[in-house]
Amino acid sequence: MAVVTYRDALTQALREELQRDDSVFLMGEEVAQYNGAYKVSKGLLDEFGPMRIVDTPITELGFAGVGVGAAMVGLRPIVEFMTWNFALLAIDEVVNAAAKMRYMSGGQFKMPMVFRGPNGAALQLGAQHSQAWESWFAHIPGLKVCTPGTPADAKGLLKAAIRDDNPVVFLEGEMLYNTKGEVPDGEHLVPLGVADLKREGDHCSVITHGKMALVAMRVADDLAKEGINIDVVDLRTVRPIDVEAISRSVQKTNRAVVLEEGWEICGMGSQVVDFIQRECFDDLDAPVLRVHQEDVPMPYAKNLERAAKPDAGKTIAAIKKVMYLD
Amino acid sequence: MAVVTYRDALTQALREELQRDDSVFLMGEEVAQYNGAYKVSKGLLDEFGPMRIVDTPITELGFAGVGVGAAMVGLRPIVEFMTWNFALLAIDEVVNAAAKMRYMSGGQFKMPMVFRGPNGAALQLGAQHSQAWESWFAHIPGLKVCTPGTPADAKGLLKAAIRDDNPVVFLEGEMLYNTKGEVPDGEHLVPLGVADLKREGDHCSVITHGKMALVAMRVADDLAKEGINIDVVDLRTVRPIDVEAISRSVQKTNRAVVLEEGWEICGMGSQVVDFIQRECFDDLDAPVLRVHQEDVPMPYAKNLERAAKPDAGKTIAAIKKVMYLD
Amino acid sequence: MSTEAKRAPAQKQKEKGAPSNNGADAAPANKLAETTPAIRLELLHSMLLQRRFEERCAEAYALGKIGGFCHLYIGQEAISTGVMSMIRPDDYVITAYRDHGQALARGVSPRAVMAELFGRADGCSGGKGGSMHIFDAKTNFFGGHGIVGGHVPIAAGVGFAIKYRRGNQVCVCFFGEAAVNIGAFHEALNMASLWDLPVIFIIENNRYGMGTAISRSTANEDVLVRAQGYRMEGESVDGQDVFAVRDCMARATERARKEKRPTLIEMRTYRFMGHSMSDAVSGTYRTKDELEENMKRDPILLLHNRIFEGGELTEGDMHKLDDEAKAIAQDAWDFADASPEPALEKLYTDVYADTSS
Amino acid sequence: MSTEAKRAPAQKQKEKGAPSNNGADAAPANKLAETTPAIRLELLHSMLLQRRFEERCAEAYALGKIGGFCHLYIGQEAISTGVMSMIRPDDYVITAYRDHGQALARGVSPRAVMAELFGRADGCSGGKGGSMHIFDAKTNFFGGHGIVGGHVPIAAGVGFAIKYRRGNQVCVCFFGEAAVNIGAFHEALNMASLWDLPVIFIIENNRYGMGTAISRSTANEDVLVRAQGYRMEGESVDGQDVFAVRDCMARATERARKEKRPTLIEMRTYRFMGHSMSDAVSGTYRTKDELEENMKRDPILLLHNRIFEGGELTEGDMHKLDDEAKAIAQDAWDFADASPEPALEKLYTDVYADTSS
Ligand SMILES: Cc1ncc(C[n+]2csc(CCOP(=O)(O)OP(=O)(O)O)c2C)c(N)n1
Ligand SMILES: Cc1ncc(C[n+]2csc(CCOP(=O)(O)OP(=O)(O)O)c2C)c(N)n1
Ligand SMILES: [Mg+2]
Ligand SMILES: [Mg+2]
Repeated sequence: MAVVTYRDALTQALREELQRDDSVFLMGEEVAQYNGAYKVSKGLLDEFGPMRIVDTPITELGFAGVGVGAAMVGLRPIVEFMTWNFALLAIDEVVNAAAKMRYMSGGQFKMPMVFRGPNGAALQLGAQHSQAWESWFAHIPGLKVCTPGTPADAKGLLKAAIRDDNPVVFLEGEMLYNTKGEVPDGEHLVPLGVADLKREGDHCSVITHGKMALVAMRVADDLAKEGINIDVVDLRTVRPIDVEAISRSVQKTNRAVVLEEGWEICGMGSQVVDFIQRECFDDLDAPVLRVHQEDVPMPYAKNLERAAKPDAGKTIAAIKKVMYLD
Repeated sequence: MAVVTYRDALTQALREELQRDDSVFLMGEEVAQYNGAYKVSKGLLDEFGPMRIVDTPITELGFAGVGVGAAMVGLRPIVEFMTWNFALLAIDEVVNAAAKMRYMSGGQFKMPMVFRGPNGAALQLGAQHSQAWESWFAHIPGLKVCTPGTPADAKGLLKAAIRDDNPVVFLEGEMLYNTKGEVPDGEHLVPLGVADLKREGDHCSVITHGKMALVAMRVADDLAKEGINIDVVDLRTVRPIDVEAISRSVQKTNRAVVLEEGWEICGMGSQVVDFIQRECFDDLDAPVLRVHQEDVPMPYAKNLERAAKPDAGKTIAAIKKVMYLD
Repeated sequence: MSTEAKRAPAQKQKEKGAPSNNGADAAPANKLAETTPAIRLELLHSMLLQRRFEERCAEAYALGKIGGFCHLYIGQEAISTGVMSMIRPDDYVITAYRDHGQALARGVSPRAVMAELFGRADGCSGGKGGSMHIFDAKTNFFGGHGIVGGHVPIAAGVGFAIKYRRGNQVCVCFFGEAAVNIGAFHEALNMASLWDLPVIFIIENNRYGMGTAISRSTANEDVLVRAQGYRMEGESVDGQDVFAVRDCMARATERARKEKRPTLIEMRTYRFMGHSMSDAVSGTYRTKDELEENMKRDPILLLHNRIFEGGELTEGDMHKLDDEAKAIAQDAWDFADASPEPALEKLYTDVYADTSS
Repeated sequence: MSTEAKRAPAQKQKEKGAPSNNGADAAPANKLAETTPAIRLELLHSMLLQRRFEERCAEAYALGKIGGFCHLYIGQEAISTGVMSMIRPDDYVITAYRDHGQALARGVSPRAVMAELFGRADGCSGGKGGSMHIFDAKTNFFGGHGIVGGHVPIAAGVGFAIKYRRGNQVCVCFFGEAAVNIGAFHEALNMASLWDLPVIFIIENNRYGMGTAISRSTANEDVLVRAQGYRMEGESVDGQDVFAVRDCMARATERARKEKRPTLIEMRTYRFMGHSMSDAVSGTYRTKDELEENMKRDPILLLHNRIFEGGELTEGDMHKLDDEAKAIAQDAWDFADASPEPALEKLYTDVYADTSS
């Protein structure tokens, strides 16, 4: 297995699928000539030309709709949002068009398309550029929602998402692009909707997804030194969500902490809690606790931003609390 | 107390606040000359003139932004969305501008504005016109979110929302406009963030908001005949949310059903469940169950639509289940 | 008479002498003088069918057989008929919620449309879509969309796909004059022009968006200036005259197929009914007088008169055509009425497509 | 020298001989010949201040004292200075993320801006906003917005409020040429014209949106046609020439205050730096040659030369002015550096305003 960055893993997935199927194309701001704002599409214009790697005007609503139309005709568009913050402008096409087209046409159309780009906070980008949207998109039937945390998952899920005949919201971590990890050689696909048990332990389950999977793994390593062993359930896909994997873990550990990047209220974590208390009511030895962004828009100042974000320290504190260790 | 419709209660609130403060104005599609698509603004153009009751082009994003700018200068805009389905187009101005302006300016600006209009499904309006958005807006710090279920709450909350110095998302029930109820005479204000115990009983708590409050009250009446007495906790405002009222009720009844109009995943109900299991972990005699729209876009056909919606039957079934009566 | 065999004129015409797909198609005849009597009757038939069909929709709505929002097209039929008669079966059509007339003119089965309106299993979308969401993949009828302007970028996407595949089809996109104020219109037109997409954007200017006159919503009503803003060709035509519609469509399709360039067309028309079945026909926003004045330019009447003057149509022919249209509408009604409600398990299907790969 | 006492020329000028608020203001002098030597020096000072300040920003960014995205305005200073010198203290200004230069030209304290960039407690937004979100209520500087086009409707709203209150202020709204393709621009301009709002929309056409040349994003680059699409007056001017900027602002402010009509202005300019501090200055999307060619039209150089030719500026004066600008920038840096981080409890304040009613 080669060690590659999350960015390169995504580029590999794009390149392989573009090679495999010429109905696949990529469009978005700066994806072609500029090689992508975050360089995920680096080299693709040279290889596939301007009809398949398409620079768009700054027109999120419009080009999301272009993707929808192209998908209805049978192409397989990959629509890149430079960041998901800007996708708020396009949400009508994602939700009212892409997600519903199949249903409201009684199954006459497939919508094989991917909306992708960096999601969540990076460093000091301030209130309008630091938002994690998986909870919103997970709310919508008709969408699938991927949140890969590692290079291997990024590659495998993106390839599967491109081949999926449904609209997939694919949320990459802006802070993850430079992280490295092993990626299986050759064809590597990760099915949508299957969680991954990234660490195993008996004392507590940490259920997480996306960028926070890395935090959870770090927490697992740290706590192992104290003799506390945790399950890290990385959901990888938050719609559909792997309820069974969650239950299996919590039924074993009897305690759970749900860790996510975004805001608390109606966040992904609340839904995970709901599943846990329904499926594992009698197994739970403590209330499930949640770790998430503080309930404020993201501040710019370094110290405030640090305090606003979920992190290893907060996660460890929550784990110890559900274990009644403090 | 006069018996008035939900619609008239809202009109009264608008009229009284327009009279009280001439920095208040109403803008939106068809609000003036046409008297409002749902006639909530009937007669207001005649009384207040075209500078204060403003018809807009079909330009949701644009006129939401106009409201934001006017609020920054100190006016108190009421922005009507003909329905909240169309507000998806405006969500960037609501979330990225209105909700964050105060925070990212370090408190230099107040944003005294209300975004209002009908939310949720009516009858057979199909997939794009039948959506309940409170779970999305409740996710966002910086917004307040009201979901009145009765004429009295509609009037009292709308008046309070207009006087509030923050952006308030005010979700009316399209199916509620013709419903009637007693509204206190004279000045009537309902504070944001305070739930209302609409029925009292010891056997189970039903926690709900918006249009579903009516369903819950009907369920309470029906079940009373079978000797089952339930608490109906009508949240009324879902951000801020009255966690204390929820806890108080569940600590008394030891069982809860959460009823909402929208979709399940990351719905308001999941957040209520999260609060309950954290605050009332040792009080619960059964898992909390939820009733919500089926996880599908809204179908048009009458029978399918009926089956897709949450209703009294599903609520009663859930209550009996948490009471282990079936 | 088999009503299922009745097809919109566009379809029939194309099936008989369908222009070849090699990019060198001659533009079809369009001016009155250039059409054959048979084509003229087919145009009349298409318009009559829409009219009679929608009259029955109004009736069905009053009886509660159709629910929700139901936007009738009555008064605007020369546009749908004229446009559809000038495009090919492999072209694409996309529109807003006021979609029954266009669907029928495109050749979507009247039975399937009525059954959809009735919310029945045999509806074109199995009863899941309803009046605002008529879809028919067979005829490349891409809906039926409920968010004002939302489908305009989708049309650009269809145009993009045509270009991507080096096809020479066109995509026709209909929307109301009030939709030109929304951002999606602007974004889509810029891309369509920038990228040379074969899309024909048709503004059906019936002068009102619900109760708002165009002068109260739109700073500049002149569509040609708007088109220039996107370096696009623009035209404004009398949408009540089916030959004028055909004439400008001839230029627009030619431009799309040969020059691969989009066109923005304003078709000036008038809506004879209320905005939807739940709205008053006239009232504060337009007077009865204005309505009556405009109804004198009923597109069906105009076409009828012109053919009649030419002497090739007798009163008897006209009655026969009208009876046929009524019969098709009745047949559609009967079919819809007999069609069962969708099975309850259909609630959960069509949310996702199965992916087998 | 007290740097806090240094204010942008616009402010100074207005405080001395501020035009009365009665709607009958004479347009301020604008052409080179009509300005006094003192004003000319103030213009130069304002531009120099922005330049020297932002050079320090680049340095601070490299040192990690400034984080996140940081978009420098270098090369475009004639626009901010020219525009601000022609409006009143009670007028409103709103802009995008490339906002330092405009803030300084408007008279926002350099110390408060630098402290904001450093994320410190004494920043104009207490460190919560950062580079993209400079706000200063005192000078009616309404931000600093990060979503392309998002603030354009907000500007219309400010214009609406001015009209609502029967004021005769104007609202000036800055954005880049790439922003004209986004729906919000279109929707806002239509309303501003339809409703006669006193807003001056300024396209700073620096020819690139990040790495995309205008010709690759915009079907019609001619801004005058766009303006006509909204029945609005439009102008295109040389944005490197502060007098040209002032000249057209004179007409636009007059139009806004007297005729209550909006204006769309294209100011042709060039960005000398990368899109933001994280982007390359030149590369695949523009050549080094092109960059160097354009840097010959440095707005500061152009103004300097014209005053110098006029003989009223010596090399010594110029050095003095420049030293002053550097000193202010240094003072701002020192101030920001000494300012503490925001207190941690500030994390939770300013989410909601207290409502006492
Ligand atoms: C984005 C959005 N805003 C508002 C509505 C409500 N609405 C439906 S149709 C309509 C009027 C549209 O008028 P026009 O575009 O002229 O088309 P017409 O109905 O005249 O055919 C409005 C306001 C909507 N469906 N979508
Ligand atoms: C809606 C949206 N899409 C994309 C971006 C990312 N982005 C920030 S600035 C920019 C380029 C804007 O160019 P222009 O409007 O010409 O202004 P300039 O940067 O040249 O001053 C882009 C694409 C954004 N901030 N908002
Ligand atoms: Mg219209
Ligand atoms: Mg630019």
